[in-house]
Amino acid sequence: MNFVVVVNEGPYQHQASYTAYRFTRSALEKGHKIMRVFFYHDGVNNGTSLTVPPQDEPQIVKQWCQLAQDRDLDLVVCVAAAQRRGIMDHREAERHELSAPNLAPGFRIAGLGQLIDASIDAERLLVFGD
Amino acid sequence: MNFVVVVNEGPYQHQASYTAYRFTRSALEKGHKIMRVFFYHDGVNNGTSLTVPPQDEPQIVKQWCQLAQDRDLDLVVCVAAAQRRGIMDHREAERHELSAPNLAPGFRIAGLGQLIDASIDAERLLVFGD
Amino acid sequence: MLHTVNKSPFEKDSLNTCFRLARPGSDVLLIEDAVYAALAGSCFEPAMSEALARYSVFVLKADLEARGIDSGDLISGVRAVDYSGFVDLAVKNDTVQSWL
Amino acid sequence: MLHTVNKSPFEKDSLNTCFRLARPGSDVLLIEDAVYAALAGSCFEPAMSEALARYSVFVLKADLEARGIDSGDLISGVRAVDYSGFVDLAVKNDTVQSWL
Amino acid sequence: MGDGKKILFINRRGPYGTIYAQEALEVALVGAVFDQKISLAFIDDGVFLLRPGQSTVGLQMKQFTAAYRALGDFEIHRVYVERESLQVRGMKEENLMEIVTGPDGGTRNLVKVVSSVELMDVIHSQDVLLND
Amino acid sequence: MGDGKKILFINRRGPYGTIYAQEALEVALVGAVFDQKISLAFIDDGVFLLRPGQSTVGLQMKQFTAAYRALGDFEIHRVYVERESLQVRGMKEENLMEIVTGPDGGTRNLVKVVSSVELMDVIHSQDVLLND
Repeated sequence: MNFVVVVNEGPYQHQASYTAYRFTRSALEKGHKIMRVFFYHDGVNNGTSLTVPPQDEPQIVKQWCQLAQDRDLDLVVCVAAAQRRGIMDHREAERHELSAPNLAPGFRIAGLGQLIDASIDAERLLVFGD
Repeated sequence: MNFVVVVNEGPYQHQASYTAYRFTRSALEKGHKIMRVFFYHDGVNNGTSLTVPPQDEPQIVKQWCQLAQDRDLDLVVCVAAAQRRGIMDHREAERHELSAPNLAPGFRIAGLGQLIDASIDAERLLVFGD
Repeated sequence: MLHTVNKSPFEKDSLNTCFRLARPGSDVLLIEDAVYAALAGSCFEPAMSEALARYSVFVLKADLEARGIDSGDLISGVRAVDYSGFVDLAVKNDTVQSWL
Repeated sequence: MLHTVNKSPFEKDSLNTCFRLARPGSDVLLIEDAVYAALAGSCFEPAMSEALARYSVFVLKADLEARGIDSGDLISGVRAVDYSGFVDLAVKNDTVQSWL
Repeated sequence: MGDGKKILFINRRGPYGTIYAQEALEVALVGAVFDQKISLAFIDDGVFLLRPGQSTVGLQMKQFTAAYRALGDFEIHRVYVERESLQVRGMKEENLMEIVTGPDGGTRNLVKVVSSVELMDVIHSQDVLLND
Repeated sequence: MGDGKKILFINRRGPYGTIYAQEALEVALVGAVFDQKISLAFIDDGVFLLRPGQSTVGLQMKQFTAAYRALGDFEIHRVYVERESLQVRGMKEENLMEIVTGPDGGTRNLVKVVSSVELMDVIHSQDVLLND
């Protein structure tokens, strides 16, 4: 079966990103397809490359990156939500003449159409938030 | 009178940072002193230099920066909370060998002692959060 | 003592907890989504009326206006203040408790 | 249809709304802080018992264990599932509604 | 109206206290151009979004709820408001913001107040449910 | 115990669903070395923080609540738990995690279950209230 997963909260403050990650990993392990993970609202903060959490805590950003790499997952950070909150890829950082991008590897920035597209094409959509 | 203001949520997702900003500005206009604004939990995300919000929306990060400059405000971002969430100054970015810092001008990163210190010295402490 | 509450009483329990733990005679200031608690005619009005017998209840004006609540919609006895009035309440009271 | 809820019923109204709007026969999965709703002996037990007559109610096992709730603490009729069971519930039902 | 999927955007929080409703509206407006059967539902504090007379001059925030009216210009199927949520909050049905559609005369208000039971049927007849 | 300010850390949310309690504990532990009169209060879902038997192996998150016991090694004044919050949640007083202090024999449990009215007095006798 083909899922799309939506994550509405950032790392650490809420459990949403952890639960979404565990669901996603479990679905993949069971042979399902995750066509996209869409990060919206504060969820875009999961895409930062600058986290350095304590070693005895979940490395949730790295876990998403690793899963993206291992499973060719499509991790999409919403551009409008990201601009409000300060998540930038190279192209955006250049366009706004900002110092340096902070988008973690494995994530890409794209528009809301990617969420609608996925919700049309996928068989199931799940939202994780606060 | 001497206040310390604590902000526990990031920009945009919650009203907390706006309300804290309006309270702070109003207190200063009335001749009171704000000895420190302490950004904790997701509040550390107020210290990002990478926000590009739509022009018809509050520019809350810039507003804090401007107020810091105009009034010599001490804006402190908690280091432990910031490391979890990906807010870095030059020193931290170098130490962790990360690409580039994203701390906005006018903010500084420091430890939780700065919150305790302020709550001991200030006459009033107000918390703004979710 | 000043108690601030920022959550809608229809969504979260914060205001009920405030009313359980704030000493009679306290000032209670409703900000952000908590201003909905001051709306006349809601199922929360009885709790608010009871609270008004024990506390001075204030609401932040900018939050009321943004949410389309004018003075005629308020439970009587609730007083609107601006940000300057918020600061005055924080100065007047020795401590401030934020029920989030 | 699968309804997921992630909020404590003592803090937020999400689970009450779920029980008001989920059609009888639905699957309801409690995750994160919503697992507290399955705790026997709380003031929420009557509402949960009533819900159990209309819905199949599941709780996420990892969330229970983290919060110190073992199977003996659960209202009877509530079933624990792991993340794999969560995926199965999402597969089994045509749509998923997350009450946040 | 396309034969696409039935997508329901559920709003359960009021305006300004959080950004959820504002960003959810942005999704709905994007969704409206995808030729799907889009509806919105306002439940719980979400009914406050359609309260008229909002002025954010004092708050210095964007009065985004005016943009709900723009939904009338798109191929939106319906805007449902739960009656029980209104009643609990002392809100009158006749005082809700109108969202008018139909450019060539014969305008029609998209907003429809429904009971919990009716809304239950709406929710259970969708292909996709989006909420925040 | 210093003659410093009376600071009360109020916890009103359970563990793991959000990080607030974990980061609030970090503040309390830092505050404890500042020679002030520090107390903690557990109210509403905050009482779940002191529920024993928590195991986060399955959740793969840090079981931070074990660190509440460390409060016994610091000069913490009191840990208050509201009885009404326990009752509503079906939690028994005798089942709460203990926070023991007093290194040289004669240990004492810092945790004290109090009524709402008693807690009201505690709250209103503080110099600083910290909460999240």
